[in-house]
Amino acid sequence: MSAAAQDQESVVGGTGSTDEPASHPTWRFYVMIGLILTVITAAEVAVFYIPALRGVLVPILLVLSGAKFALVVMFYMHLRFDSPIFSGVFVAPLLLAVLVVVALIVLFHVLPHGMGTISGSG
Amino acid sequence: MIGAGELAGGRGRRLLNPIYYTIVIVSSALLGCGQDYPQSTIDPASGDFGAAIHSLYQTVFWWTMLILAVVWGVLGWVLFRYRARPGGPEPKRIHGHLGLEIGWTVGAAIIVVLITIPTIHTVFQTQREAGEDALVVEVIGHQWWWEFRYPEQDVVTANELHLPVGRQVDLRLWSADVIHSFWVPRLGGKRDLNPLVRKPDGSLAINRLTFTVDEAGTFMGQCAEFCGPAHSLMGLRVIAAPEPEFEEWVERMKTPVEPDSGSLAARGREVFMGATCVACHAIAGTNARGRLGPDLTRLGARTTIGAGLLENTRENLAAWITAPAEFKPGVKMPGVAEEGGGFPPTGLSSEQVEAVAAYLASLGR
Amino acid sequence: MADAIASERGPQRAHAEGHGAAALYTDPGGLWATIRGWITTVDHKRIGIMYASAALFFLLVGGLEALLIRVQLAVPENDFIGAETYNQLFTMHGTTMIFLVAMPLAVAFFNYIVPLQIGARDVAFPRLNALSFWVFLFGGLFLNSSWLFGAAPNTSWVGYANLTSVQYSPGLNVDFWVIGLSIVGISSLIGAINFITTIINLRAPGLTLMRMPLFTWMTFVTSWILATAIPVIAVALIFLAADRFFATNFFVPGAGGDPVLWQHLFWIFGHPEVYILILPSFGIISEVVPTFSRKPLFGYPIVVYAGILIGFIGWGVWSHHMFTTGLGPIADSFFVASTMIIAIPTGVKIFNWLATMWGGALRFTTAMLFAIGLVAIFTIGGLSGIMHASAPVDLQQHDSYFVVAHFHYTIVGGAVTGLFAGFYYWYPKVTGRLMSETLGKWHFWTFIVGFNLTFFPQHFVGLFGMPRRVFTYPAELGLGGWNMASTIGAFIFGVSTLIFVWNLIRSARRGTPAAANPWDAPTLEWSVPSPPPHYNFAEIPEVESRDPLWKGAAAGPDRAVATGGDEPHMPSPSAWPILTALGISLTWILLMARIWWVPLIGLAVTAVCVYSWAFQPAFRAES
Amino acid sequence: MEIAHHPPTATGLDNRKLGFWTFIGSETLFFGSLISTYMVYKGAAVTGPYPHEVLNIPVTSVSTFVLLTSSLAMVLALNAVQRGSRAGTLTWLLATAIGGLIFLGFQAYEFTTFVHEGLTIQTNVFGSAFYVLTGFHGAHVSVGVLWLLTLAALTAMGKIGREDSLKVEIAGLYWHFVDVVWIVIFTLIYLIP
Repeated sequence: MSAAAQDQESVVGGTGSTDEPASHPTWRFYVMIGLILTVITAAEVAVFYIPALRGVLVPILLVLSGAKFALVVMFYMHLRFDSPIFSGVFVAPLLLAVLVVVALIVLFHVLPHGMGTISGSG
Repeated sequence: MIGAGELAGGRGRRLLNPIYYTIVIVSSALLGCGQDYPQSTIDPASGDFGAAIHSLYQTVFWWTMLILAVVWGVLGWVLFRYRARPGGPEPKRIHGHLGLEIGWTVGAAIIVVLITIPTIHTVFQTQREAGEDALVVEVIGHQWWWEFRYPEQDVVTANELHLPVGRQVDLRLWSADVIHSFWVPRLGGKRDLNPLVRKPDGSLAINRLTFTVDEAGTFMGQCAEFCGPAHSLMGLRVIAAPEPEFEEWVERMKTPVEPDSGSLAARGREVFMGATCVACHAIAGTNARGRLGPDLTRLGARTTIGAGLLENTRENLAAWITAPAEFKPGVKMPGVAEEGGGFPPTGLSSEQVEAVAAYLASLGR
Repeated sequence: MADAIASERGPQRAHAEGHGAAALYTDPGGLWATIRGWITTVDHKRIGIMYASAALFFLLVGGLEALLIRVQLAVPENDFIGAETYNQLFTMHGTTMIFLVAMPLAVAFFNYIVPLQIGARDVAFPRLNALSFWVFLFGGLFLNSSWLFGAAPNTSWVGYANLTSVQYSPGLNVDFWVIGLSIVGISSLIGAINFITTIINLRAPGLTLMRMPLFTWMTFVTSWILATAIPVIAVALIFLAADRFFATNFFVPGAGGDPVLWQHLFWIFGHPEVYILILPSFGIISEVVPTFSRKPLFGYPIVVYAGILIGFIGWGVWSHHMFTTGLGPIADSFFVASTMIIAIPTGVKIFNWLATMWGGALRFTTAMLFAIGLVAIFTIGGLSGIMHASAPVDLQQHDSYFVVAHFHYTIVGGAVTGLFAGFYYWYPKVTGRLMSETLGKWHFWTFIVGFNLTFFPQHFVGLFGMPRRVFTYPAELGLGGWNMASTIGAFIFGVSTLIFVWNLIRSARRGTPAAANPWDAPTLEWSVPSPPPHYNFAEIPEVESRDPLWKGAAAGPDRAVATGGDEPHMPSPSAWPILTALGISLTWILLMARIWWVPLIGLAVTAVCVYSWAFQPAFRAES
Repeated sequence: MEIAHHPPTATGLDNRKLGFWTFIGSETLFFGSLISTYMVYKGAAVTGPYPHEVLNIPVTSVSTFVLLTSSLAMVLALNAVQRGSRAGTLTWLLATAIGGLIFLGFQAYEFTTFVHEGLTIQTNVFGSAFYVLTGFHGAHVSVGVLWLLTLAALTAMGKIGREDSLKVEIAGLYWHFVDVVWIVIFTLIYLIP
């Protein structure tokens, strides 16, 4: 265990200190996040079964799951309270990953390759 | 946009083409002789597609030469002027100069824009839709030969693509097996032949290539995407002829050839129709309707056999039928004594082979 | 000249001799102890040397393959080797040179130099570092073992689907390729994470990001590209392996699979890969040029930002390898534009190097000659790159010998030339002796002649219509003369490489002894003796500028060497990295059994090793 | 694994944690590529069964809920180890691992059902992309379960104390990452038609 890590320990693991309340969330806080996550999941499934929302299903689902993703990463993985360097080494590749997903969807579904078509039976 | 008028007289234009001129002079000096390059990309004498690319190439070429001259010029000067000399002064340790750096960044950006604009213009120009009256040809790649179908003319041929001069052609390209690439450098750039893949709407994606040939002649090309053992031996030829001649060719393709009865060719025909040949090959007007191998209609009129591999003579035909794998590694056609493409050896005697060769050669008349 | 520099620094010689290479690179107890010492080592310097040695071995293998290729192509319609052997040769040549030579050579420099440049005693994870090396070595050996079975990969280094499917490539060839590359990829990924952590975390006090040496910066950018691009090719290889071993349909057109997806995934990795190859060399010459110009790098921040920008934009250009695929004019135009943009930071770097030399006092050591060679030759490769960034022009040049000329000008003329510069530059640091400048000059000039004679004609060969990856070409194409010139050049190039290897071997024993800082270079690695003690720095230096040794502020040799029993406690050797590497390799290799549970044996071996590793303390009390 | 006698790191951050975050960053590209492939092949299957015929939303909602809850257990384990509560650490670590096992059980059930309905990894591109994507996710969960059980065993033996909380924290980072990947998979693969 390096000295640095031990220093960290005293910040993250310390009890009773009140000067930086955000850096050591209590278990109640975690449970609350858990409840929110559950509610969002329930909402996602509910939205899926509501015929009236068919048209806007995709954006709603993307927003909801994005929210869940952010909650877990920010609070359970502590990025919200931790060094911005951790956020950097995670978010930069994450953006590339999103770029790859979006680019490939565009390249195959919006601008599909092939400059012409023949009928499916051929 | 390059009009047809500007494209006439390819040979004359070649002399006005500075890049071609320079390289040929240099190469002649180095290699000791004048040299002709039938597959040259910088001598696209014969079509709008090739000419559009070439004109863009010249723009890019001269920009890059300018950059090269600047970089090498500065480098040469620096190496000469600032070499360490005994007793020379200690260099001033400057760390940079913002103005200069912005200067060459902006300079590079301007050149890049000047290249990008004509590039994108040409991208759209060379990928435009073919006109209504364009000649449609389906180009299908196989390991390792080319199938050409003319749906409107109801003609199928292989390895030699006949096109009319002056009429736009609309090639529809796909592959029956792995990816190939259609490339006839003097007519323009290449385009891949992809295996048929279903698009989300249920249709099958194919590629297209549109151009007009402006000069009669034979143009060499070959597959440009590595496609397995005999990739190097997947040649093709484009034979461009004036429209009437092209129409004549179409008519000939639709007229069956009957060998004289009692001739060697007639015996060959009998052997051919009774052997495994017909499982793969088709000859218009006969019972041979196989589709796995090249269509042999009017084979005798082709200049080469085996996808540009051998000159089309009776001897070569016989040698090819006897042992095709000797000429083309991995070939799917069985020989007399070797299996091929999952088919057993044909087991033909040498007399039978001679007869078949005579029959195929006779299909040219 | 170099000798004069070495003897100028007389006072430092004592330290150099006290820590001779022999003492550092052998272990007390004889040959077996030394061998054990090397295979269990976790010292970044030894690992760096092993990376370089393995990569140089593969360089000779890949070079031999190249010569056989050139003999076959020397004259038209040649029958020296058949199509099948030829296809195996060019596939293995490309795969070997990229994955087993250029990348690991750069990694060798990362290993040896980066910790020294940032004032660290080792990398962040010394045992993982050893694991990276062994996984790489086993992957490389496995790939090459295919020659013994006569089944070397034969579908080109890009392995385009669906030619690689079982239907069209039923033999073991593609199995070797997909498994070998997967193993090597794991190595790169582990290494990348290690270097990212090392560079962020182990910098000496005062060594802020904007004071980091350029080579360390480019290592950092390269590691990021590796960490993000390798997973993409890993997924593509997993699909291919699944198609071949478990009959899935990822690239089977008849079942709805699309071979074009392979091209996208491959090039999403493959284009950043180009920058993985070139950026380390950009870093090396950004060290060499200032040192031998006796001037700091001109516009340091711009060069750093340009490097980062190249790494980032490199992610948005991949489909310029696919202009003939038929993506349509909109996608083509997008990738034209993004590719053109990336030319700007690259050009900026070239001008910054020129400006660094401007007004300097240039010393033409062999290292400097290779750095200048990079500027001159890489420019040609960059400019031909602009030509086929222009999509319609690329329709003529794609998959022709013009492209072969282009990427050899960038990868050999750029990446390898930079690596050569690095060898001449840092060799004295590693061995305590200078490489022979006489042999070095022979190496350089034969390289310039051989390289250009080989590859310059290939521009013409391509423009005159010769496709790449062909084992033969008809005489009527008129290309025999150009190809013969190319072949002669290749042999000169071969001789040049042998001179280099001979220089490496000979100078280790007979080179002029080198002082700590034989070139009067400005960065931290030159503050410690040559070769450095196994703990690098007795006392971690404090850094106050970009050129600490020129400012005279950094640690001198007296602080660099510990006296008596004061040596820093370093991590202990471990056999688990090499054993874990065996387990990982075995897992992949056993896929070839084509029985679903057999690879689990390898997985079990790996699991046992990982557990043993995890419970073995990194530091043990010294016995 | 960091060098014990190395001076404090340049950033003050622990090497292991930084290295692990970098690894997670790299993993986003791995799963990103797998997910892209699934999306690219959406609608490309030539023969059935098709996704809407086999995917079972209610069952998967439950398994998603279980996995999310296990993430909660994971942070509570970290909370416990940081407070120095051995019993709490052990309890929550085991709870997390059990959550993971239940999730894997659901996945095993799902895979078997699909195979019975005629969808194997070889049936069509949907099958190939689906099984490889969810299979790799499942493999990650399995590794996580082994890791958690190992930590639980060490805790039971008294070998994980407050000073070792980083070990639990890193295992937690891994676990939560596997969880967020599932959040994306659940939405993109199961819910979006």
